[in-house]
Formats: sequence, structure tokens, C-alpha cells
Amino acid sequence: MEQLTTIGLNHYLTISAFLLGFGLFAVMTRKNAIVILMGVELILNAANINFLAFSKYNGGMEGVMFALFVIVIAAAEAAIALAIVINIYKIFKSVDVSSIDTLKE
Amino acid sequence: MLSLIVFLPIIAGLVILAVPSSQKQIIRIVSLLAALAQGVLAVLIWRGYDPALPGITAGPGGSPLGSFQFVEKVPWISLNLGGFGSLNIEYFLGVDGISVTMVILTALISAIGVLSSWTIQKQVKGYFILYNLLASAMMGCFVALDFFLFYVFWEIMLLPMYFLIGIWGGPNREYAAIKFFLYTLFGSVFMLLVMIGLYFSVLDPVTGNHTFSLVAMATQSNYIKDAILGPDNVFWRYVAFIVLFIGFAIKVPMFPFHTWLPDAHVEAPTAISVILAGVLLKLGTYGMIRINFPLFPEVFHAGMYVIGIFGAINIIYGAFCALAQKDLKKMVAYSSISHMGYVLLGLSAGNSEGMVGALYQMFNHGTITAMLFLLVGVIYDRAHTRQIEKFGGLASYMPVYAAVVTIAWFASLGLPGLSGFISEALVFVGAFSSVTTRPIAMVSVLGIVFGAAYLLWSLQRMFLGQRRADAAYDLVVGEDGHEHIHFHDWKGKIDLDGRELAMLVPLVLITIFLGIYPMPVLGMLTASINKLVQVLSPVVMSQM
Amino acid sequence: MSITTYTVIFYLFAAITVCSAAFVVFTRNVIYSAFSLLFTFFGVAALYVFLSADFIAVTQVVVYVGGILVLLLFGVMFTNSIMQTGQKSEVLHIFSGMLLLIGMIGALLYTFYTTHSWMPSETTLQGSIVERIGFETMSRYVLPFEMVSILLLAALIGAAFLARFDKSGK
Amino acid sequence: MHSLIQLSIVVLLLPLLSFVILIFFNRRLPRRGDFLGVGILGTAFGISAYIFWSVIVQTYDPAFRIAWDFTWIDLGNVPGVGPLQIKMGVVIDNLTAIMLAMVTLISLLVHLYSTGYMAGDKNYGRYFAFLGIFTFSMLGIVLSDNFFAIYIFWELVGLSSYLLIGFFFEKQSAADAQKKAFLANRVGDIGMWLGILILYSQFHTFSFEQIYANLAAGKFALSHGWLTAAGILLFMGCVGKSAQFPLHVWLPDAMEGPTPVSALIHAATMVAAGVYFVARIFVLLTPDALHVIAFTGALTAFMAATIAITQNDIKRVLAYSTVSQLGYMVLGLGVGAYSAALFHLLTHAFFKACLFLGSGAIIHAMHHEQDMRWMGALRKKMPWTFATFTLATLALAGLPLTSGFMSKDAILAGAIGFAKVEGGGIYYLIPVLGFFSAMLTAFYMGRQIWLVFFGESRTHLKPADDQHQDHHAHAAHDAHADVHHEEHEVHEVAWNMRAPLVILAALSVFFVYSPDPLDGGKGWFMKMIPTPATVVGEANHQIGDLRAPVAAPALAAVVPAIEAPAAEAGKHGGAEKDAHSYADMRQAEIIHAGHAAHFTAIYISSIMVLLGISLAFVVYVFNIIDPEKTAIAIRPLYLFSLNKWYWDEIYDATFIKGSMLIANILSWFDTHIVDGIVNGVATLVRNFALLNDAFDRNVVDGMVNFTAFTINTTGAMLRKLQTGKVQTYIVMLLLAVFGYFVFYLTRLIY
Repeated sequence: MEQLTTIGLNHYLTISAFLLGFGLFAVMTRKNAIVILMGVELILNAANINFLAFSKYNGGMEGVMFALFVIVIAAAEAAIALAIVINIYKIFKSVDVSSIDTLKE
Repeated sequence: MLSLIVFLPIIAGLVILAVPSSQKQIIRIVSLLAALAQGVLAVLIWRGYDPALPGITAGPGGSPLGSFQFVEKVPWISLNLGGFGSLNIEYFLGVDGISVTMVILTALISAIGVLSSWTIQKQVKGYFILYNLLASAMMGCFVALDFFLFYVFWEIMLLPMYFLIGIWGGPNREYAAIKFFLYTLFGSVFMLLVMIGLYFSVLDPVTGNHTFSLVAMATQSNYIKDAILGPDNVFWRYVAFIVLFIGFAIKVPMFPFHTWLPDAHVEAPTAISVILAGVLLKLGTYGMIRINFPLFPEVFHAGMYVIGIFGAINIIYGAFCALAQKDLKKMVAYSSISHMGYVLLGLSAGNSEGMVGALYQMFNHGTITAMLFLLVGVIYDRAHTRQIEKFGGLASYMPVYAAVVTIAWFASLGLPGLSGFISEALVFVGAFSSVTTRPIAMVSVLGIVFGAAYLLWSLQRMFLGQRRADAAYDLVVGEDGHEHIHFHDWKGKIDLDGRELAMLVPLVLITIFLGIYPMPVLGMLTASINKLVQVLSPVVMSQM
Repeated sequence: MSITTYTVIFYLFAAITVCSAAFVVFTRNVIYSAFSLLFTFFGVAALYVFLSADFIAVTQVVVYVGGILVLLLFGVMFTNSIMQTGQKSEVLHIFSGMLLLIGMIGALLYTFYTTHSWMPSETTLQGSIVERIGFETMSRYVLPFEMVSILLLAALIGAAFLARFDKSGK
Repeated sequence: MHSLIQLSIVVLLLPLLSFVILIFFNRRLPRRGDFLGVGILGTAFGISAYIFWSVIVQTYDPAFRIAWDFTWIDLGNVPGVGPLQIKMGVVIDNLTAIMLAMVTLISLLVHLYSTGYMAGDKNYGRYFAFLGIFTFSMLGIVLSDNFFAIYIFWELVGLSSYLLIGFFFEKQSAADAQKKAFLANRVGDIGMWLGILILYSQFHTFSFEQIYANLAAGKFALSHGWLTAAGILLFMGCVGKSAQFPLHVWLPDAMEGPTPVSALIHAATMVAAGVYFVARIFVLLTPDALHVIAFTGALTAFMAATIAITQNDIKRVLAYSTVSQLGYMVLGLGVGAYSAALFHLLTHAFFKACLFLGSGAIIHAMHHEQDMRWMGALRKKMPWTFATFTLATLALAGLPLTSGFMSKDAILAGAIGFAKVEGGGIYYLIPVLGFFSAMLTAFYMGRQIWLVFFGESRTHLKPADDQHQDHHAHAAHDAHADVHHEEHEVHEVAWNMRAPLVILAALSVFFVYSPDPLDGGKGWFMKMIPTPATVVGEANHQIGDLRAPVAAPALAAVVPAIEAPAAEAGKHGGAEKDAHSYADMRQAEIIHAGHAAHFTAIYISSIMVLLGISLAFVVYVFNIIDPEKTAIAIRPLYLFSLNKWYWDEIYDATFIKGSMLIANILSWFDTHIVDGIVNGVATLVRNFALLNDAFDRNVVDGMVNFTAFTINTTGAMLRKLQTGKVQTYIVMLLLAVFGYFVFYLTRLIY
């Protein structure tokens, strides 16, 4: 009970693990590119949670700063990714990544 | 000087490469000029050659250059092979009496060959490039004193010959070319093995390294005692000698390795036959004299009579086969086999008379057989057949041709006053003087009769008597009331034309001159041959 | 605020985060995913607050909810007609996906809970760290900061360039 | 250099000059340059006559000998031998001087004669050129001082003979004959060459003088048999060139050549060269070799004489007569009648040349009719020819007062002496055959004279088809050929053909050679050509004891002739041999016995000759015996003779056919066996290659292909994974990560 009531590192790590798992699952299984992007955001968030959690219980500022940069880069990534998705849509008339298998050739 | 004479044709070949292939006349003239320049150089070498210096082995005091002349020696390939030591190949050229005569012969025959190639119409450019390559390689073989260099030239020679027969030859040319190529290659593979064996057995007395220098190899004191081909290793020395001998014998060609020759000759164009018989066959015997014998004198001494027997077989067998031929060119080809038998017989005698005779026979056979093949080519150009039975009575209608043929035929059968006689005579003198080969010489003289038989018989069938019913030409009565000869689709002069005379007359003159006064050639030979005989004699062997 | 309240609120936000994330992933409708993701981001922001990173939490809300999520919604709307009934997103690798989902989470949790005993250091982050962030940004992390600014600028321009409608094409 | 040597070299080279000029320029010279040939030969004869006069008349010394040589081939310092040179040189002794004069004279006369005989031939100029090279070669043989040079000129003489026999080369028979002549000569030449080689191999020199000196000094290292062999082998050269049995077959065929050529080459000079050569080597012939020579000569003389009696061709009769007479000379040398044999050589040269030229005149006048059966009654029409021909015939038959009588009798006397010395028995066969041949000679010559000059003209008897054939054969070269030649008037030949006949006939009379018509030994020739001392003294120890030598005093009395050369040989070679070695004694004995048998020989031979002539008269003049009936009566013998003892057929069946058979067999062997092996090996290699190829394709390549197949299949399977979908890759990546994770954890646990 002590473990449950006293919020510690493990709680955050557990949440981040779930978020990571869901994010990975989305990236792996969903055909819609937008949803995949969402999965990626989930993964990033999971990472951020970890950074901050470790930073909190370590007392250093590194995790915080890292999380900050991750957010910034995630913003950039999201912008680029969406642009790409829109371009893909323009070319393939679809955002279904399973039909975009030109890599096979 | 020697480099120039060797590479001049290749330079000409490169020049031809730059000439557009439609400019046939320019191509021919370039080749001719190169050949003539080669001839001039050969004359300069002849004039500058000091016949008193013997050559053959290392000179007095173990000088690695020996008493060779016009020597050019620079390191060529030097490879460090780690555990095997280092591989030292030199660009080593030089002449002694044995090679200088062959150099002159080669230059002469090359020039004649170019003239003879004038009528080639198919792919002139390619032909002359290959021809010049061939000329260079032949010359290189005769002046190379580094075994490796010799081998390189030897192999280079094969390639153009293969194509020259295989592309410009007669109907069955591919077969002949392949046969020639395989045969010779078979021989050279053995040569390569022996060459490597020798390399590891011989030390250069000056540098202490292994060497390919034939001069060093010819001096028995340079051998490492227990090396693979060192003096202690008797068995392998015998094997090496035999193997090397077979390699050269194929080129000679010696019975039973001769069958490529008739095929190659029959299929090859005239000029190539001339080169083949005039120079290439000599390379076989030259190789024996330059490499086989001085390097393994004791084996030579033991095998003298075997070589002599093969020589006798060549003489008589070749003569008999020639007697049975119906194709004139094939007959001449077999006569070559017979005549090269004299060379073998002379060499087997192992004394000065025989060896000088053999060398002189090589030279004379070169000029005489060249003449024979040119003459065969003349009639083939006109009648498109070489069947002896398709002619008859030609002497009445082609008197100049008949006269030259008569001279050439008689030169070939060894008529005194023509050069072939002196060499044959010396060969017999030598072979008979040597106790070992005396019985062989007694049998071989039969070759004189049968040689005369096939030559005179063919002469009679083709030139004497009357036109045959199925002859390859017609007789027409001309405006002057006399009968003239007419060949189908031959527009040129019936009798010899200027170009043909330009090829034949020098050869005729040389044949006659050297038949009356042989010393210009013999004088260059004697010192070297005497030295060689000394090297080969068992007395010297026992002193080692 | 008592420790119990604190714990309850934590669990609430944790539940919101995880459940909404699960919903993002498992729903077939893209629009639902997007909206569900909004909750996830909020939940995560709340967790940041719990982790004494209030500035980050604010940034999370501003950037993710205000920026990224709007972008994603735009993306959804660009690529799908909103009226279209078939807004369902197809799935593939469902089996391996599930396996990995469970396996990965299981393995991570197993690791976290059994192999390591996390030992908090003596000093933990307490209170607001905005000031420290500013300080760090301008001193130790100034170079990454500047690089990230340039990256962001470049990415935005690039995104605008990529996503613009081709005038000549249509 | 002695001035005579210089002159002799000029003589030697003059005909060569004639050859070179005429062969190249005859068409540009007036009269095709025949005057040049005649003029040059005239000059040569003039010089030769001067040499003859200087040597024989002025010097008059049996031992006269001058020599000069130069190094022709210098082989340098040969190991084991020392400095070695092959020299060429000229020697002039009495024999040379006589031969020189004889050859140039006959050659000159033949040149002169030919200007008439060959006039109008289309190759007229070339004919004189060939005569020039022949004369050159013949003079070369005469002048040579060593074996090598003599061999060279020997072959060159063969060549000129070849060229001249085949002068009418359009005729198949001429072409056949020239080839036959050359080849038969070559067979003899190889024997001669081997003989030379035997001598050279011992002494490393070709010079007569040095070889004889070495032999006399006993330096011959091989066994005595080798020396005999050398002698017989050298004699083979003579067998070929002088048409001795068994190589005589070429000479009758050689009559295909123009008749003046037959006179010069195949009667007077070239065929005599063989005899001359045997004379040159006489000193080294061992008794055994001499026996072989004697028997060969006797057999040849007899055989040819038997053949000659049935021949109908005027030239063939003379040809066989020549063979027969050459047999006499060889017999003479064989029995040791050295001087007599050479004497016969000289006298025969003149009278036989005269006969041939006479027959040429007849043939010319008869428009190339050569068959005696269709001649007759030419005596009145051709008186000059008749007179000279008859005189020469008498000389040939050996009637007293002619040159032939003296020389032939000297030979036969030598033969009798020889038989006596050798102990009789079979050796008497030689003189018997000689005498019998003498009778036959008289018979066939009588027959010839009668058929040609006496009786009725039988021109019209010739069968028509025969005529036509004959005419056709000659049409190619006969400018005078006339379609109606039997109607043509037969008349005496012009002066340029008559003069040679007269000169030659004059030289067939006894007083040219000797004052005593019965004994040539009293003449200058026999005095100037003494029998040289033999150099093979070794025989003394081997067979000397078997026969009792005659007493030394007898020897001393009969050997003045050989004393001088013997002394000379001793001077040169430092001979250690005792002066009375067996061979020497034998030789002296033979000479002695020959002298003793001189008159016996005269009687017997005169009787035989008269017998022969009488027989001819009986048969052909008085017709007591009908030749045709006789021929039928002894038909096998007649045919045997007519067909020349079937030698041509035998040779054709054995040597010619045999050679061709061997040639064809070897050629077959070459193309099928040797080349077959080569091609077989090639096929084998190729089949092996094919096998290898199959192996390669099925096994080696199979393995390769299997690998490829495996990879391909695997690839195809893996390719399914390669969907091109990023997500699939991610799945796999994560699976791998998960796998690692699990691995890591298990490691961590255990």
C-alpha cells in the first residue's frame, strides 16, 4: 500500500511504459498516417515523462532541459510530418501507408 | 641498336593504327619502310659485328655480358617475393655469331614478306598491324638473352600468327590455326616450367641473385649444386632437357610433332608461309642451340644420337611424304620438314663442321624455302589451284618463272653452286666425322636422292612436257601466231611481274652468292660455333 | 493539500492519460483519436506539474494542444473529408502489434519493478523551476537552444513549403 | 702462282662467262650469240693447247705436277682438330693437261657443229649457254685438286646434263630422261659422297694430296674394310656418271638430248669423268675394291655390247656402245691397267664424238629420222660423213692402225695379266668378257655401218603411223620439219658440221699417239701417264702372305714407271711403309704381266674383231644368215637384248614403284596415324572437355545452382517480408528489440 500511495518514480515509469507501448502499437498497426503520427507523439510524451521523472528524482536540470528540447523538436517534427503526409496524399490520393509500398521496388 | 631493330615494326604498327583503314597503300608503304629500315639496321649490325668474339657463355673472368655484342642490359622487372627471394628479370639483348645471322635472315624475310603481302585485300590494316607485331616478336626472340624476355617474345609471336593464319588463310584455316596454336602452346608450357626451374638453379656470379640471363645459365659454374636443375640433380636435368627439347622440336618441327606444319602452310597466305618457313621454324633450332644444348651439355652429349636419329627420320620421312603429295604447297611444306632434318642432324653431330652446317642450313633454308613458297604463291595467284596434276608444260609459256623455279628447286635439292649445297655438305661432313652419328649420316644421305626425286618429279609434271587435258589454264593463239597461256580471272602479267621479281631476285642472288662464297655468313658463325662445341664437349664437362 | 488528495489526483490524471492514450490507439475513427489525444496531452501536462516541471507543463499544453494537435486535426481534415463515413483507419499486424504491446509493457514493467530499486537522490526538484530553466537555457544550453531555434525555423519554413498547394500542378 | 695455273683458271672461267652472257643476253645478240660461244671456246682451247704443249711437249716429265689452292671456307680453330680450312685449288699434271685439251677441243668442235645442227631452234641461244656451263663444270672436274671441289663440279655436270638432255622439254620422253639421268647420277653421287666422308672423317681435309700422304703414312685409323668401302663408294660416283652397271640405264635414255650434246656429254667427256675420277682415286683403292671395279667394268662392257646388237635407233646403238666402252675403261682401271684405261678414255672420246657427230649429221640429213631400219645407201649422198664415220667405227671396233686398237689392247693385255697374277679361275672371266665384248662391238658397228650407209634406201618402208608419230614428236623443235620429208633430198651437211668430223676422225688414227701402231706403250701418252704408286700398303700384313709375291728382281725390272711417283709420295708423306708392300708388288706384277700378255692380247683381240666384222658381213652384206629368222630362232635371247636386259622394268618395278609405295604408305601414315594421333589426342581432349563440361554443368555448376536456388528460394521467402511497408519493418525491428530484451532479461535473471 505504501508503494501505491507514495507516488514515486515507478509510477511515472509505468505510465510512460504504457504510453510507449500504445505509441508503438499505433505506429505498428495503424494504416492511417495521421494516427501513426499520433503514436509518435505518444512515444515522445512517454519519453518526456521519463526525462522529467528522472530529473525530478535526481535533482538535476538535464532532464528538464531535454524535455524542453524534445517538445520543440516534436513541434518541428509534427509540422514536417504533416506536410509530408499532405504531400503523400497529394501524390497517392491516400494516407494509407500500407498502399505506399514503393520501397519494395 | 638492337632495341631499335626489334621495336621498329611495332612502331610501324602503331603508325598504321593511326592511319585510316581505307588508306591501304599508305599502310603497305609504312610496313615496307619499316621492313627496309630493319634491313638497313641488320646490315649495320652485320658490318659492325666482330666475328672474332665467340659469345655463347659468360666471357673471360665470368663477365656476365660474355663476349656478346650490341649488348643492351637494363633491369626490367624486379619483384620482391618475400620468402622466395626476389624476381629479377632483365631487358637483356645481345648478339653473337649464332643470332646475328638469324637477325639478318629475319630482316630479309620480313621485308620479302611485306612485298608478298601486297596483294592482301582483306582487312589490310589489321593484317599489317599483326604482321609487324610478328616481325618484332621474331626479331626479339633472336636477340633476347634473358630467358624470360625470350619467352615473352616467343609467346607474343604466337598470337599474330594465329590470327594471320586464322583470318587470312585458306578454306580450312581455323583448324590449321588452332592446331598451330595448340601445338606451340603445348611446347611453351613446358618451356615455362623449365625456365622457372632454371631460374632457381642459377646464380648471377656478379650480383649473387637468381637470374634469367641465358649467358649466366650457359656457364655451368653458375649453377647451385643441389638446386632442382643443379649439376647434382641428374634426373631432373634430363627431364628438363627432354621437355625443353620437345618444346623446341615442335617448332622445328621434328617428327612426330610435325603435323601442324603442312596444315598451317597449306592454309596460310603466301607471305605467312614465307615467314613461317623462313624464320619461325628456325626459332626451334635456334632455341636448341641457344638454350637447350649449352645449358645441359652433358645431357646433350648423352642424347646426341637420339637427336641424330630424329634428324634422319625427318630427312627421309619428309622426303617420302613430299614425294607422295599432290598439292604443291604441301610438298614444299614436307620438304621443309626434310630440310630441317638436316639441321637436326648437323646439331646432333656436336662438332664444328656439323654445327656450322646446321646453322648455315638454317640460314639457307630460310632463303630457299621462302623462295619456294613465293613461287607456289605466284602460281596459286594465277591458277587458284596448287594441284601439281593441274599443270604441265608451263616452261614454254612462263620462261622467267620456270627459270626461277628451276633455280629454287635445284637450290632446295642441294645443287652445288647454290647455298643449300654447302650447308647440307657441311652437315654430312660433321655428322659423318662424329663417331656417334656416323651410321645415321650414312642412312641420311638417302635423303639427297629422294629430295632430288620429289623436286624433279614435280618440276617435270608442272613445267615440262605439254599442257595436260585437265590443266588449270587454257592455251590461246595470240596475234603473233604463237600459243599463249590464259588463266581464268587473272588480269595481271602471265609471267612474273615486277613485284614478284623484286621479291625473288634478291633471294636468287643471295642463294647463288652464298653458294659460291659462303664466308660472309660462315665467318660470323665459326667463332661462336667453335666456342659452343667446346662448351658441349665432354672434356670441358669433366673439368667442371 | 494532503498527501491522499495528491495521490488521488495523480491517479486520476494517470488514468486519464493512459486511458485516453489507449483510446487514441484503439479507436478506429481518426477524429476520435485526435480528440482523445487532446486528453492524453492534458494528462501528461498534469503529470509534468506533479513532476515540478510546471513550465514544461505549460509548454506542453501550448505546443501540443495549441500547435500539434491543431496541426493534426488540420491534417485529418485535409486528408479526409469530414463528412465521409468511412473515417475508419485500417489496422495491420494486429497480432504482432498486440504481442509487442503486451510484451513490451510487461517487460518494461518487469524490469522497473524487479531488477532495479530506484533510489531517489537526496535533492529532488522542488517548487518552480522556471527561473532555473531560464538560467540554464541562457548559460549551459545556449548552443542547443539556438540550434533548436534554427531547426524549428527551418522546419516550419520547410513544412510550409512542402505542404503548400502546387499552383502549377492543379 | 704458276702462270700455267693462272691460264688454267682462265680456261675454267671462260665457258662460265659464255654461259652468263648467253643465258641473259642471247636474245639481244646477233645470231643469238652463237659466235660468242664458239669464240670463247676457241680461246679456251687455244689456251688449253698452250698448256698441253707446255706440259706434255716441253716439260715431258711423267711426274710433272703443279698445284695451287686457296682457303674457301675457314672454320676457325675447331676444338679437337685445330685450325680447319676447306680449300679449293687447281692441280695441273700430265693427265689434267691432256684432259683439258681434250675437253676444250671436243667442246669447241661441238659448239661449231651445233651452229649448223641446232640452227633455227627457238631456244638456240640457251643451248649454247648450257653448253658453256657444261664445259665449265667438266673443266672444273678436270682441274680440281680435292674431293669437295670435284664433288661440286660432279653435281654441276649432272645439272648441265639434266638441262641438256631435257633441252626439248616439251617432249615427255625428254623430260622423263632428264629426270632419270639426274636421279641415277644422284644415287651414284651419294655413294661417292659417303666415300669422301669416310676419308674426310679421318683426315679433316678434302685435298687429294694430303689424304694420300696421310694414307701412305698409315694414319687411317679405321679398319681396312672401311678403306675398301671408301674405294667402292667413291667408285659408285663413277658408276653413276660413267653409266656402269647397275646405274647404266640413264645413258641410253639421255639420247633424247640434241645429238651434239650426246657427242660432247654422253660420249666424250662427262661419262668419261667417272673414269677420270677413278683414276684420281686409283692410289687409294685396295685390291678388294679394285676387284669390284674390274668385275663391274667387265660386266658393263659385256652387257651393253649384247644390248647394242639389237637396237635399231642409231643413237641408242652408239649409246650402248659408249656404255660398253666405258665398261672397258673401268675394267682397265680395275685390273690395274691405269695408263691403258686413261688412254682408252682419250681415244674413245675422239672416235665416239666423231661417231655421234656423224650420226647427228645423218639424223640431220634424214630430218630427224633415227631408226636405222629406215636408212640405207647414204654412202654416196654423204661421202664425208661416211668416211669419217667409218674411220671412227674402225677405231671403235679396234682394228689395227687405229687409236682404239692400241688402247683397247692395252686394257685387254692388262686384264690378262691381272687374271694371271690373281691366280686365274674366275678372274679370267674379265679378259674373256672383254674379248667377247670386242667381238660384239665389231659386230654391231659393222651392222650399223651397213644399215646406214650401204644397201638400198629404205626410207619408204617406214610405216605411216610411225612416221606421223615421229613427226609429231619432233614438230615442237624442228624448224626444218617438213610434212613431206621423205621426198626431201638427202645431202651432205655444211662445212661447220663437216669440219669437226674430219678433225675428230683424224684424231682416231694411231700416229697421233704412238709411232708403233701395235704398241701404245711406246707412245707419249703411256709414257706421260704412268701408273701411280698405291698408298694402301697396309694390306701387306693381312693378305700378303697368302699369295707368294714374285721375286724382287723381277719387280725392280718392271717398275720404272711407278718409281717416280712413289718417290714423290715418300717425300710428301714420309711414308714408313716398305717399298715392297703387297699392294705395290701386286701392282707391279700386274703391269709386268700385262706387258707380257701384250701380244697375246693383240692376237686374240684382232681375231675376235675380225670375227665380229665377218659375222656382220655374213649377216647383213652376204645375207647368209637372215637376222630376222635368227631373231625368231633365239627369240628369248633376242628379246632379252632388245629390251635391254629388262633393267628399266626391274627398276621401275622395284625402286620407282617401291619408293612411291613407301612414299604413299608414309604419307598415309602421316595423315592418318601421326596426324591421326594428334587429332585423336585433340578429340580425346575435346571429349574429355565435353565430359568435363557435363560434369561442370551437372555437378559443379549444379552445386552452384543449388546454392543459387537455395538463396533464391530463401530470398523469395524473405522477399515476402520485404513488403515495402515501413510498418512491417518496424514490427520486425521491434520484435528484434523485444527478442534482445528477453534475452537480456534472462541473462539478468540467471
